[in-house]
Order: sequence, then C-alpha cells, then structure tokens
Amino acid sequence: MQELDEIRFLIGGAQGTGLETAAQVLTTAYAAQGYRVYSFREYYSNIKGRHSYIGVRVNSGTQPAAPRASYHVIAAIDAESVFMHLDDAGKDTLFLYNADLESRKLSGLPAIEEETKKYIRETLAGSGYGDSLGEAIRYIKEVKGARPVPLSFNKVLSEFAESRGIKVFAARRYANTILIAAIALMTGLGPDKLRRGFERRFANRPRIVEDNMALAGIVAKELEQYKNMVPVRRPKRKPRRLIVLSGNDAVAMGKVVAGMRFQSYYPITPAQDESFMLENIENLETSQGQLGGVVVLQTEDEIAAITAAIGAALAGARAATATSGPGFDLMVEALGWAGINEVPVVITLYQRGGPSTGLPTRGQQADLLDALFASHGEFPRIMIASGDHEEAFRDAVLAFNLAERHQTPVIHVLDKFIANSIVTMEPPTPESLEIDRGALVENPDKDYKRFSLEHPVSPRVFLGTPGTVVWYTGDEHNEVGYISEDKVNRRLMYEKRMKKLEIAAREIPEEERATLYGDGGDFLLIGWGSVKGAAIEALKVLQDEQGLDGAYLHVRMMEPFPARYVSKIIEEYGVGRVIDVENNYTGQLARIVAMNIGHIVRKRVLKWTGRPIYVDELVHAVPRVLGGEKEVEVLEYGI
Amino acid sequence: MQELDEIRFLIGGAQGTGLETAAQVLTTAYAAQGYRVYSFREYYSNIKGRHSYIGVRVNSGTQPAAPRASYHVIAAIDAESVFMHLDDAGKDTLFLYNADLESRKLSGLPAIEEETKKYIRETLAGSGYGDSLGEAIRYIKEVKGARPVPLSFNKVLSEFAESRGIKVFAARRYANTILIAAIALMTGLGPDKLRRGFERRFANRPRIVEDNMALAGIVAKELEQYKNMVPVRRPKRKPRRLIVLSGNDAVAMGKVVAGMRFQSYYPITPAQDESFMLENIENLETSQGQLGGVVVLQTEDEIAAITAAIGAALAGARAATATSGPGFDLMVEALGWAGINEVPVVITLYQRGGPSTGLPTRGQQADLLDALFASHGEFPRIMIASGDHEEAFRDAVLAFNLAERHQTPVIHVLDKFIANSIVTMEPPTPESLEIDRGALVENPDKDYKRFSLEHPVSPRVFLGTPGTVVWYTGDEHNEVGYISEDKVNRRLMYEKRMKKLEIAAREIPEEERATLYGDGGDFLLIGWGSVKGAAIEALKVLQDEQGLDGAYLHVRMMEPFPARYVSKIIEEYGVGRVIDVENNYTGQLARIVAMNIGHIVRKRVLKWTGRPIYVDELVHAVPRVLGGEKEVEVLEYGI
Amino acid sequence: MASRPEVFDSGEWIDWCPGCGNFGIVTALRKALAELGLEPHQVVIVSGIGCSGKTPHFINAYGVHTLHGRAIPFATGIKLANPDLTVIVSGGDGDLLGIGAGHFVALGRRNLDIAVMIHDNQVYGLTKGQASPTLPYGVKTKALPKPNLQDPVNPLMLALASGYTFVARAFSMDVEHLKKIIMEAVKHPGAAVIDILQPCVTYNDVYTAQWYRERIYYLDREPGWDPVVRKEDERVEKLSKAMIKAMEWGERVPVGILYKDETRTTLEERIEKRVPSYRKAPPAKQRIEVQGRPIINRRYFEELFKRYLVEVED
Amino acid sequence: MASRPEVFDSGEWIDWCPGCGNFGIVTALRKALAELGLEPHQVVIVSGIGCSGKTPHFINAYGVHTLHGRAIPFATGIKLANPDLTVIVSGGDGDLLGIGAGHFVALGRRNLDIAVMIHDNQVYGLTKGQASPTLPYGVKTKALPKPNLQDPVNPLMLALASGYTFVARAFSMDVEHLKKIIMEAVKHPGAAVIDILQPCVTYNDVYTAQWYRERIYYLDREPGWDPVVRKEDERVEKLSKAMIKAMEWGERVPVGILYKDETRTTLEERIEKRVPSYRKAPPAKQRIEVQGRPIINRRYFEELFKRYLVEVED
Ligand SMILES: Cc1ncc(C[n+]2csc(CCOP(=O)(O)OP(=O)(O)O)c2C)c(N)n1
Ligand SMILES: Cc1ncc(C[n+]2csc(CCOP(=O)(O)OP(=O)(O)O)c2C)c(N)n1
Ligand code: SF4
Ligand code: SF4
Ligand SMILES: [Mg+2]
Ligand SMILES: [Mg+2]
Repeated sequence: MQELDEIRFLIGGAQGTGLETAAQVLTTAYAAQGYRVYSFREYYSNIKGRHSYIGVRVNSGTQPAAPRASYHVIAAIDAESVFMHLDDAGKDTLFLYNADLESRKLSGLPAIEEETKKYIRETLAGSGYGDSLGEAIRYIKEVKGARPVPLSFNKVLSEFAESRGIKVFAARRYANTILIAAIALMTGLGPDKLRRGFERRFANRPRIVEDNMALAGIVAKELEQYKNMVPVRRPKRKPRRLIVLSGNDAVAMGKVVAGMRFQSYYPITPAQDESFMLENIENLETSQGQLGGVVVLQTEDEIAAITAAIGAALAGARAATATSGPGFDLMVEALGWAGINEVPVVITLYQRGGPSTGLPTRGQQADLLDALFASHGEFPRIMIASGDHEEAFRDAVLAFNLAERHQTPVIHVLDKFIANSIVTMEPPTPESLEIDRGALVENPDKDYKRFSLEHPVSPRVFLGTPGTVVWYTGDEHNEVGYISEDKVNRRLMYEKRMKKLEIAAREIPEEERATLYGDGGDFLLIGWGSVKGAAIEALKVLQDEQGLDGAYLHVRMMEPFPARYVSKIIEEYGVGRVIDVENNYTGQLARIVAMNIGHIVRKRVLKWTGRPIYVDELVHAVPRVLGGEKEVEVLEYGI
Repeated sequence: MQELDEIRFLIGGAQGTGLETAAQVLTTAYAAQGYRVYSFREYYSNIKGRHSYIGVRVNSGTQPAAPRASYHVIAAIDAESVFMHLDDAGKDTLFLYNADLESRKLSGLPAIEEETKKYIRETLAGSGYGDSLGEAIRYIKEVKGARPVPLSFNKVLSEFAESRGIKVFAARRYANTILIAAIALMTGLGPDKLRRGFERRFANRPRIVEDNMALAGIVAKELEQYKNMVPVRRPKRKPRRLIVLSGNDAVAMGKVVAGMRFQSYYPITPAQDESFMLENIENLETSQGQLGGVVVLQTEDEIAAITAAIGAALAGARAATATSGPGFDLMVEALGWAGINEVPVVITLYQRGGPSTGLPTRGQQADLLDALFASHGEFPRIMIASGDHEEAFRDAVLAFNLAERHQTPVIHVLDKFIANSIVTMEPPTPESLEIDRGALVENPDKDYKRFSLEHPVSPRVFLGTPGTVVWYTGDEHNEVGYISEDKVNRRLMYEKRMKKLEIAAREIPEEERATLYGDGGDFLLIGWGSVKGAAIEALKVLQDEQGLDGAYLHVRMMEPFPARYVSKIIEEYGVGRVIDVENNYTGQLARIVAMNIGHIVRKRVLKWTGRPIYVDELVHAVPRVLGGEKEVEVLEYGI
Repeated sequence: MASRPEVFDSGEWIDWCPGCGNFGIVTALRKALAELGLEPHQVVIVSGIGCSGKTPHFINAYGVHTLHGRAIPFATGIKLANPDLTVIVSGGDGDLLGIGAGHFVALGRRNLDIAVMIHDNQVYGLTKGQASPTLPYGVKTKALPKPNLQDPVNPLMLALASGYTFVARAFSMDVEHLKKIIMEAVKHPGAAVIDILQPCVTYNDVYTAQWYRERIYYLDREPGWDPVVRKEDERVEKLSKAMIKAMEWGERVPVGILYKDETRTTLEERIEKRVPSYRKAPPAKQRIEVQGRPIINRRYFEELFKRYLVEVED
Repeated sequence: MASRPEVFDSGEWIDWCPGCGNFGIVTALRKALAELGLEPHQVVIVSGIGCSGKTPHFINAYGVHTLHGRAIPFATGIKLANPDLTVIVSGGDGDLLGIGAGHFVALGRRNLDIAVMIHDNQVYGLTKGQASPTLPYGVKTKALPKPNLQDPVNPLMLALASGYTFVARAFSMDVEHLKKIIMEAVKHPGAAVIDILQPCVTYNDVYTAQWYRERIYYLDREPGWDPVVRKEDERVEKLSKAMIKAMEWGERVPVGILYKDETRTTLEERIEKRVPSYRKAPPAKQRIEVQGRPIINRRYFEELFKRYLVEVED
C-alpha cells in the first residue's frame, strides 16, 4: 500500500460508550510517534444514549486544524453510527461496522431524531435502498464506493471474554477497543505503539492495559486482511515532546502562565473544561515546591462569576472568568461596571450554537457583534479572537497584559470548534512571553488619585494598599472615585476612558491584529476564529487542485479594529474579489468591516448548522462565489 | 411690552422643595389657555437636597420639543440655583433670587459638587468676581446683561404667614409658590388663569388653593414693577383640549390603547413612572364600566420582569416590560429566548446616562448598538426609536402590532429627555390606529405545528388552547417545538426565523422608518430619538438667521434598517455634507449607517454630558462642522 | 374526570440515562395529572435548563422549557396572564436553588398558585456532574476533582423561610407517594414546593437510591403529624415544627408534607380585589380590539386619561 | 489599637434626607471600625445601589459601590483574592433580598468571612418609595399608589435558612448598640448578617423610628438568651430558637444577636486545606513575573502540565 501523508478516521457511537477514551488512546499513540494530530468531536446535549462521533486527522508533516470531509476509515460502534455517517463514507473508505446488527432498522433507533431519520431515509430511498442497516451498508458500498468491513462484535467479544476469563457482559464495555484496534491495524500503528496509548490512558492499571491489548490482538486477527491498508508515512520531523491539548486546555495554560490566580465560573458548555483543568492544577506544584495557587470558585451564577472576578482584580489579582453565550448575557451589566471603573478583568467567551440555549454542544461564531457592543453606554473594551490552539494560548497571556496596560475589560473570544478539538502542539517557551502589569502604584502619596485626569491611563493601586484609599462606583465619578454629576467632569472623564482605545490602537501594531496568510492575487478570504484552519488549508488545496491562487486575511482583534491594514488589503484585491467566510448567518465580521472602513464585503461563504466548516466544502464554495454564480454560498456538510 | 411668540423660563431649587409642583401648576395654567408647552427637568440621583431645575417653553404657535439656551425668566429658590445658572442668564433675562441670601458663599453650599464649584468659581473669577451670591448677581448683571430681580423671601413669607394665620415655619413650604407667582406675573398670566393651575393641582383642597393665591397676591404686589415684562402672545389656534403628558405617560397611553394587558417591571429611572401610571389606571374604568384590567407586576429583578412578560405573551396577552440600560442588560439572555421562540414581547428601553450606573437621572443616546446586537447568536428583532411624545405614543402601539405580526421581540427605544419632559399634545383618535394581532389559530387541527416551516411566520396558538399542545424551548427546535439538533432542521428553522426580518423590511415602507424634514440642499442632519426636536428647530433657525438651508433625516427604525432610503438621501447630499447629530460619543447611528450602506458619515455633532442638546448649540455647531473647521463638534451646554 | 396517564405521554424518546431518578418523576407527574382529571391543554409544564429541564418534552401538555434558573418567573407571567391554567414548574436543584434562588424566594413571597418540583440530585447533571447547591460540604461525587467546598442549602428551609404555603419532600423512586404529593401540591391554592430526592445514577454515587431507601420514612405515617395551618395563630408553631423536620438529614430522612398553610390569600385573590374583572377576563383573555381597531376609542381614552386632559378656555 | 471615628469620615457631603436612618448606620460603622483598631486601608466597604449604596462614599476606607444586588459577589472576589482585608457589605433591603437574594443565599452557603449590613427600610428609597421585599402585605407606604400586594421576606429567617453563622438585628437609631453588633459581626469569622431597622423618613410613614422605639427590646438583656453554638450538636436547637425569635414581629421586636455558630469552618480555611499557600500568598499577593517574564518558565510549565505532554519516541 502506498503510504499517505495523512490519514483520517472517524469513530462513532452512543454517548457514554467510550469514544473519547478511544480517541485519546489513538491520539497519544500517534503523538508519541511524532505525528501531528487534530481531532474534533460532535455530540448532543445529552449525557448518555445519543450519537456522538470524533473525527481525527493524523498528519506526518504539518498540523491539521480543521475537519476534512473524506475519511480513510470510519468505525461504527453501533447501528446509529452507520446510519449517521452515510455522507461521510467516500470512495474506498474502510467502513467498519458490527455485522451482528445487519437487520437493524432505522425506525427502531429512537436515539436518532425524527428529522435526521427523515434525512437518512431520503438519502437511502433516493438511491433505491431500504432503511435497514444491511441496506445502508449496500448503499455505502454501491453508491459511495466505500469498502464495508463487517465484523461480528459478539464473536470478538465472546472470544475476548473467554480468553481473559471475564463475563461477556463485562466484555461489552470494551467495545470501543474494537474501534481502536481496527484503526491501529489499518493505519499501521503496530501493537507496541498502540500499547503506549493504552498505558498512558490507564496509567497504573496494567490489568486494563492487558485486557485491551488482548482484545486488540483478537481484532487484528479477525481483520488481518485490512492490515496496513491505509498506512501513514513516518513523520517528517520529530520534536522531542508534544503537548496534546484541547482549546480549553490551551487557554487554561495561557492563564496560568499569564499569572492569573483567580478564576470564578459557572459551569457551561463548552467553557467549563477550562475551569476544571484549572481546579486540577490549583496548587502549582513543581519540583521547586508550590509556585503559588489558583483560586477557582464555582459561583451561583454568571453574574456572581464576573463580579467576583472584578472584585479579585480590584484587589490586585489577575482575574478572569470563562463562559459561553448564555452566561455572557448575564455578565453584560457587570462588564459596563468594569468599563467605567477601568478594571482589568478578562472574560473568556467560548461561542456555541445560538441563539438562546440553541445548540449547546455545537459550535458557531455568532456572538461577535454581541460581545463588541454588549452593555449599555460607551466604554472601551478590547476584544481578541483566537484562530487556533497556539493563538488561544498566546492570546490568553496577551489578554491580561492588555487588560492591565489599558485598564479595560478584555474579551477573549473562542468557539466550540477550538475549545473541544484536540491537537498536538510543541511545548511553548513561556520565557519568551512578556508580563506587563501596566501602571501600578505601590506607595501612593497623599495626592494620589485613582482616576487622575492627567493621563488616560491613571496608575492603579490595589485595594488594601496603605497610604491612600480609593472609591469605585458604577456612577460617573471624579478623580478620586466619588460620584460626580458635574458636566465638565463628565465630559473629561468620559474622554479619558475612551481615549484609552486610541492609545491601544496606536500601541498594538495593526499587523498583529490581523494577519495575511498567502499572497495569491486571485482572491482574498477574510475570516476569524476557527475559520483560520479551514481557510489556510483551502488556499493550498485551491492552488494545488484548481490553480486558484488566493490569500486569507485573519482578523484577530476586533477592538481596537485594524482598520487601516484591513482597508489596505481589501482595496488591493478590490472588494469584489474578497470573500467573507464565517460560521454564522449574518456575516458579522463583514458587518464590522463595513462599520469600520465602509467596504461592504458581499461575497460570503456562511454556515450555521452548528457544525465546523470543512476544508472541502470551502474549497468547493470559493470558485462558485468568486465566479459570481451566487453571492452567498451556504455550507452544510457534517451531520 | 412687545408680545413674544414664546416665553422661556427656568426654575431652580433643591430636590424635594416643590419644583415639580411649580412646573405643573404653570404648565396646566398655560395649557388651559391653549399654549403649547414643553418642559424638561434636570436632577441629581438624590432624593432631597441636591440642585434641580426645570426649563419651560411656552409657545403661542407650535409645539416646542427641545431646550433653548436663552431664558426670559430664571427664578431661583435658593442660593445654589443662583450659582448653578450663571451660564443660563442671558441678556435681559429677569433673574429672580432671594435677596435674603446675598451674603451666601459658594464654599458654604455643600450640595454643589466640588467639580461644579470649581467651574463656577472659575467663571466668576474669570471676570473678576468673588464667590458670594451678591458677587454672582453682579456678574449676571454686569457681564451677562441680565436683570436681577431681588426679592426678600422672608418678608414675603412672613406677610403671607401672618395673613393666613399660619406659622412662618409652615409658610416656608410655600417658597415654590413665589416662583410660580413671579413667573405668572412677568409673563402676563393673570390671577384667574393662575388659579386654574392651582385648582387642578390641588383638586379638592380649596384651602391650599387659597393659600397659594394669597401668596401669589403678595408676590405680585412686591414685584409689581415686573408685571407683564415678558408677555406672551395669545395662542394662534386653540384646540378644544390638550393632554399634558410626559414621555413615560405617552408610552403608557400607547400601551393601553394597543391592548397591552400585562406589564412586569422592576423600578428604574427613567422608566418606572410609566409603570406607576399603568398601575394607577389598572382598572380601565369608564362610563361604560370596566373595559378590562392591566396586570402590573413589580418583580424581584429585571430578569423576572422580562421572563414574566414573555410568559404572559405566550399565554396570549399583549405583554411588555419597561426598563433602562442596567435593567436591559439583565434582560439580554431572555431576549434571545424570545427570539428563538418567536415570542411577541415588547421591551421599552429608556436610555439614560451610561455606562454602568453612569448618570442615572440624566440622559443619553448610547444604547443603540447594544440594543441592536444584545444577546448571543442571531435572531430577528425589530427596533423602533421614537423622537418625541407623539411618536412615542404611536410607536408604542406599532410595537405590539409588529411584534405580533412578525412574532419577534420588539425593542422600543426612548431616552430620558423624552421620558421626563412634559409637553402638550392634542388627544389622539385611537380609532384611526390599527390593531394587528398577526397570524393566530383558535381551533388548531391535529396537524397543527407551532413552528411550521411552511412560512416564515407560522400561526400561533396561545397556551391553553384546546385541540393541541405546543412546546417551547430555548434549544433549537423542530416544527412542533421539540429540541432538535438535526442539521437540516437547524438550517431551515434558522432561515425561517431570519427571513421574518426580510418580510418586515418588505412590508414596512422605508419612508416610515426614516423621515426627511425640510428640503434645503445645503446640508443634511441625520439623527434619531430626541435629537429630532432640536434638529428640526435648528433647521429653521439656521435658515432664518444664517440663510443656511438644510434638512433633517430622522431615523425611526434601526431594524429593519431603511437602507435604500437612507442611502438615497445621503447620496443626494454627498456624504461630506451630511452631519450626524447624536447624544453620544461614538456616533452610534453613524456606525449603523456605515454597517448597512457603507457610507461613513464623519462630520458629527456629539454630546455626552448627560444633558440634552440645546437648539442653540446645534445651530452654532452646524456651520462650523460644515465649513470643515472641525470634523466633530462636541457640545456641552447645560449644567 | 380522571384520564389515563398515557394521555400525558408526549411520545418523545426520553434521553435520560437508563436508571435515572427522573423517570420516576415523569411517571408520577403523568399519573397525577391524569388522576386530577386535567386535560393536556389545561396544563403548562415550565422547566429550566438541565437534565430536569427536558421534562416538559416528555409530557403531553403545553411545555415551556425556559432558561437556566428562570422557570419560576416565566411561570409567573403565564399564570398571571391566564390563571385558569394549571402551571407546574419542574427544575433542577442547581436551576432553582443556585442561579434561580432569587426567583425561588420571590415566588414564596407571592403565594401565586404554582407548584414547583425540585429535581434534587445534588449535582449539575447536564453539565457533567459538578456540585449543585444541595451537595453537602466535603462530599466528593464521581465527577468532582476534589471534595465539595461549600455547605448545602436546605431546600425545605429555604422554602419555609420564603413563605411557600405548601412544602413537601418526596422520593422519585416511590412513584405512588410522589404522585400523591404532586396532586396535593397542584390542588393547594398558592405557592407549593416539592423537594424530590432524585438519584442521578451517572454522577451521584453518594446519594443513591439505596442510600435513600435505607433512610426514608413517611411523615403521614407518623402518629400525630399534622402540618396544616388552619388558623393564623397556628402559623408560628407549625412553621417551627416544619423547620425542625426540615433539618433532619442523616440516619433518617423524612418525606411527605411538612407544611401547609390554608390561611394565606393567593396573589390571584389579591389582584382580583384590586382589579375586579381579573378572574373573568384575565390579561390573556381580554378583547382588545374591535374590527382591527383599539377597543379604547377616543371617548374611552379621554375618560381613562382624564387627569392628563386640560380643557382649553375660549 | 482603637483610633477616632473621625478617621473614617471621608469628608464627603452626605446627601441623604435629613433625619434618614442611614445616618445612624454611618456613625455606628465609623465608630465600630475605629474601636476595632482598623486602619482605613485595611477595610473595604462594598455596597449595592440605592440610598444605602452610597454608604462607602461617606466612609474613609476603600469603597466599592457596585451594581444593584451584586455587592455580595463583588465582596466575595475581593475577600478571596486578599483575605487579609476586612470586607463589609452595606446594602438595601431591595438590593440584598430582592434582586440580590440569590447571592445572599449563596454567601450563607459559603461562610466566607464577610459582614453584611442590610439597610432595612421596607422601601426602595432611591427609586422613590416602591415596596421593597421586606414590606408586609397590605401596607401602604406614602409613595405606593395601592397597598402592597406581596408578602414580605424575613431577612433573619432567610439568613438562618441560608447558613449564615452570625445573624443579628439592630436599630439604626440606637447607634451604640448597632456599633457593638457591627463589631461582633466583623469579628465573627464567617458570614455574618445584620438586619438593620432603618427608618426612611421620606417614604416610609408606617415603620417610623417611633414605631420601632415602642416595640424594640434587647435580646442580650433577656435572661438566659444564649444564641451561641459551641458544639455541633447544639446547632439544631439554637437554630430553632433563633427562628422563633426571628418570627417575632408586631407588639415586640427583638434586636441583638439571634444566632452565632462557632463550629463551622470558613471558606478561607477550607481553601487553605486544598491550597496550602493560600493564606501566605493569596491571589492578590502572589508574584507572577520575574523581570517582566512569567514566573512559570518552560521547565515549570512542563512540570505543571506533565499529564498533557507526550514524549516522542525516536
Ligand atoms: C445561564 C446559563 N448558565 C449555565 C448553563 C449551563 N447549564 C446547563 S444545565 C446546568 C446545570 C444543571 O444542573 P441542575 O439545575 O441541577 O439540573 P440537572 O441537570 O441536575 O437536572 C448548567 C449550569 C446554562 N444553560 N445557562
Ligand atoms: C439593575 C438595576 N435595576 C434597577 C435599578 C434602579 N434602582 C436603583 S436603587 C433601587 C432600589 C433601591 O432600594 P433598596 O435596595 O432597598 O435601597 P434603598 O434606596 O432603600 O437604600 C433600584 C431598583 C438599578 N440601579 N439597577
Ligand atoms: S446525568 Fe444524572 S440526572 Fe442526568 S439523566 Fe443521567 S442520571 Fe439522570
Ligand atoms: S429616601 Fe429614605 S432611605 Fe433614602 S435618604 Fe431619604 S430617608 Fe433615607
Ligand atoms: Mg441537579
Ligand atoms: Mg430599601
């Protein structure tokens, strides 16, 4: 078999049946070989029973950062997973399924929603197939050109149970291992290497490792004929170490490095894992002893979360909260308080599918305008949106530096596609990062004024500093912080605050706020957040496959907005050759661009199904939009 | 004395000393003569003791709708009111003050804030005056050309006490009557006419009316020489009746006429008076019996206020809530719920000085972008901003019609300048207004689906309707309202909702969403909300006094935005001759214009002191901005 | 007339974990509604967010699945707009006693005729097992990285302190008893609350069904237990007794009705006193237009807003 | 060492209505802080919005005038970030028991060392006299168009139900007594609450200073009154007694300490158990950088996040 630069597989099964473990084992095993891995996960807002799947890319060269629509292997743990992934089966896809379930009917699967059943039924019926699993497999084979890999799970698990002296009932809990084993086998991940994955996942539980390896052996025997069918090339370069981390982890690590020592939160998907991770390492235990500690407070609601964080920031801690849309909505009033009181507080906002509760475990990029203008009245805020895990880590540090330097709330925006996807990354070198605590006063003199009008940014004291006292109030205030309704003070104090945004705009180079990738002159994609991964890869594919040579302008800071730079680039291309790519309906970035520079980017590629943008669908859409077939192309790949 | 088309007076005094009563008595008295009155009020966020003032315009022809910077009479009840209104004293202004206080020093007046004292002290010192009240009066006279009217309040009140057989101490509570009497005298409002004002204010308390009239007589005697000094011309036209109402009243009346029968609220300035008024007439008592009743519920917070209103709307009532910025912030999450569930709920948003608690009793127009994008994710909302009391009344009715027709939340935006100003208006003819309850189903059949995808607007049933049941959820849902994460359903259901905005845009003529006043070709002002009054009057003054012939484009609906119409008008003038006029810092309407049509209006006249825009300062600013002296002119008239 | 519980089955697949205590609640609720002789369209189930929040979808009645913590104020608006509806709130312990605690207290103060069911599982189920406000200090359930830092709030004490006029506890695995309590709560005119001990099989490995089975005892079988306030002057005494029972937790856990005050007027009654037409024509049922025009014509307008009108003299 | 109360006078003009009960609170607070021997910079007064919300401006100490209803969570963040500070919350009855009731309950659960003063005037002062959550049903204070529709919440009952370990009531016109109670509350390690009966001379013409003077009696002068829980097993009994006292309202109104639990650990202590460095180096006092670079260097990073690292095989 010819070795591939990259292999891609999908594993599917009901929630609560070990898919995440399977993905972890495989990811670690590949990472330990030096591969760059990307895995994303789709799941329902449900604890047990609904269908879930994980798509994984294992690359021998570069770090993948977006899903692709074609898989080398699809492994289905249950009947649902066969029906759900008809679209994902492509030419030559190895499609592993449980042969014992061939007679299962779609109608007998309550965990699949009616609308989805209808969609699946239509797909099958459209090509003349019935709605049993056997029919679905025929469809996959005959229509999609995939290669079904039937395997009797019963048989394999019985053999396994017998060989390990356990009950068949207990053996069932190892069904996910069948998927792991099959994929390892097909992609050429040898038993020793696979063992590493198990060992890491089940550290100190050798018995479980052995069980898993035993089962893997049985599967390998059964599927012997598929061995090495889709082998991946050895990695081109091997770093000494890799971190395997989610977007939530990346932000948490950034916060710890930044010196954040107080985080208050209220649990919400997809933000909560960040706080759990912080709770887990709260002690900052190192070989040199405890480096300090992070107080992580689960509050009664998001209003308490942000107000507690603001309180901690006033006291002098680097403090933050993390949430998603519904929680952010509740923080809006306090955001304004932080604004008028010039409090350096960081809000990490993980976007998910809205509006309202929406699609709570799915993703979207539709909170941009909300976050930019949230809270009544006017005050400066800084807004950073990260495009991948590396950015997420660095931006988490940057957020605190900017917050303290400019004494404003900073909103750090991410989305579920980043938060819940797991990638490999080379460990960062924190020494190369700066910590800027902004203007502080440790020994204030008698005339100290917290809100001195002398400069837009007045030096801060922490609550409790001897030698002075300070008042904070949500009312308009004078230089010492006392309520003031005087009109002259009002004008000046308001200007003082708003000027800080101009200072930030001067200080932060526009090229750091937006980055141009590629230099092709045929078209310009413009996007933000998790679009980055798909866009950059799409450029390459478009060039390779269609000779279309474009570039991608990645906007990373919405406030202060890099107006001149974005304007310059857009004008270079001419607005007619610019395509806005966003995971939302209204083209929010495009609206911000229009607002700031007056160019209305009308060509758009948009998606709002709650699923990530796949490289392939973007590749397909660009020439259509560019050619003027359609002004807006709506994507909807991914179940 | 020559009769004037309009007289303007200002009365000032500490909060809690009867200024509002004074304004009411005078307003009613003038209105009963057929004059059109406009009065605005400035006050601190304080219950008793801080300085407050009311500016009144009494016009014999048209309805004034904005403050003017020159007064014919200023009447100061206390020392503070003299110092606070040095700027307002103009040439020939009759400046009534309490002669007993001449030796009072500015520094001895703790109710004046330090910043304001500094400003006053500098004003006086700048012209070489000291900081006693006597000096201030000299300044007013010598520098400003005003005519001081000294009156010993002690003397007048002693005489009054004696004549009515009451204690001097008790007589002091009548100090405000001195101002009323003086103004009536100077402007030619005879005793009989004045009596009408008292009678109305103190209905069924004849004794108090007599007391007041007695004191008025004494004042008239003392100030005999000022009698009829600034007489106002007889009204040109006399309607049979006038309503005297605040902006809060106008909205409340609109709501009752619209058929709103449920209002939940949490008290907040400047929204609360609307709810009190509703509570007062809750029984809808008429000569034909009770026409129904309005349930007005004071909730525990604004989250409860909006969610209760949504609940009531689901049950079938026309329901609303009213709030200002801080309360609105708390409503943001529920707004999105109403959006995804297509609930016709109305939110009346009274803007006040922000950000945060800001200037809670002052005004501003800085919540536009916030309200437009509030809540995470995307959903349709309709946004109407009224420019005066008449609009406020009609828009309150319109809001419910649009909410029910398009099944969306409607945000009706006003500001403190409208809410708290009192005007005269001819009684409306509700019969000329429409009630459009949108698509309703009273007898649903078996296949009824609340969120049918057949049309963007699916007919509603109220909770409790026999023959069906319906589910509502903040999650993405299918046609019957059950949670659905299916991608196809998601795409279609999302589109269904968003399409409603397109329908609204098609149905509501753009010319109703923005109105052009005037047709002069020299310049175009663009504005919204309470700017309307000042802008329209400024056009006239600019034409009369400077021969500058302009027009004013009043934007009344921000969503759906009248893009084509606004675009057309702006292009007719050329963006260089367009001036954005707003009571905020960032030019929020201009940003919405840019976002929608790509034109960035850079010429701006802005104000953010928390005080209303005065006609005069706008008149002054327009030629400066137009001439290119400055791109942005910042206003700050009014203490 | 009582109908069959199946009438209240929406037919939607229940996606709770197998064995979840919520199943008992749904079953009991369906039975209670049927036995109360209600029809689906007369009932509105209002929920918050959480595993518990999905309840309305499984009941064939009007269902309003609101926001996290806000079921009570939504329900308040619904009930006030149409007091003929039977309004039941179904919410999680996190939902009602954490983020929604302010509304929980406010409903007690209002004594509006709503029945509140707390799905008390000591965890945040749907966000994967964090401590909820009812989890005791120092307890470490499955998904917690460390033992719980905060003390619990006692739902019954909070309800009693807030003024609920019906306060009970039940166990979700005893469906018959729970059904009876739900029926009592719904029948009670005024704000009622039931703290339902609901085992979460996935995340709560401490307060399991077994744990409860070993400790539960029934108040209605206790000789002399009479939680009903029939006259105002019994209130303090009955309330004190209820509170002492409410604090019992450990070896023995009481279930049943702890407190029932028959002396306080409901909010609906109070409103009716002020707005006599309220019951006959509540907000949701008033005619507001005649042929597409406001029912309030010029004449009515001038009558209603008389005090704002000024007659202009000739 | 005690200082003079004037040290805590900020010198700002107090713009409350003449005769307002809040004056007594400010005076008592200044005296208490002075007698406790605190210095201005060691104290943080955190308030909500309302007439009461202005309190910090009149005290010469760090002052944080927050949002309506949110003083408690702000204070929570401040105290947790720097537990060396003396943190006092000063809020209105509307603020703390209406919009802020959820946070009020949560603080009880946490037993964080904060003292909460409720300015209980039964009205919303600053918004001009609407009913607050402590105004009884049927009472019509001056600015209400109609008598109050809702029942009141009893602040003491709510505090007891929520788990506050120090619960007291005082009268703002008895400055000396109030001062003592404040001092006790501040000294008490854990969440303390004082319900301060504060006449609003402008809007509350029912519960006037006179009304209180005629009814108030002092618990500390009651023979045998001992509100202190010294051992865990006294808790239920003392709590029950406190609740009975808390319900007394009418002819006689008790003031003084109702409940004081010395057995429960504070949140700070609990955190310290988990994070041993917490007291020595709380969040606000940790060194986080060395010469402008993160204190967490590459090596520490790899140690801290070991479990995320994968060694690549050759
Ligand atoms: C404003 C907001 N914050 C957070 C969430 C996330 N969330 C969903 S369910 C839940 C907790 C559920 O716990 P509980 O109320 O006890 O219900 P259970 O799942 O245990 O039935 C949370 C925090 C949300 N949906 N909305
Ligand atoms: C979110 C929000 N809603 C409403 C208000 C308006 N508001 C200001 S003070 C106040 C009530 C004050 O009452 P209370 O808390 O009892 O304090 P008091 O004035 O009586 O001391 C309200 C509702 C606000 N500032 N913020
Ligand atoms: S997580 Fe717990 S509460 Fe939620 S469905 Fe599963 S068992 Fe039930
Ligand atoms: S309104 Fe009442 S509480 Fe407020 S300052 Fe005046 S007397 Fe005091
Ligand atoms: Mg729970
Ligand atoms: Mg109060």
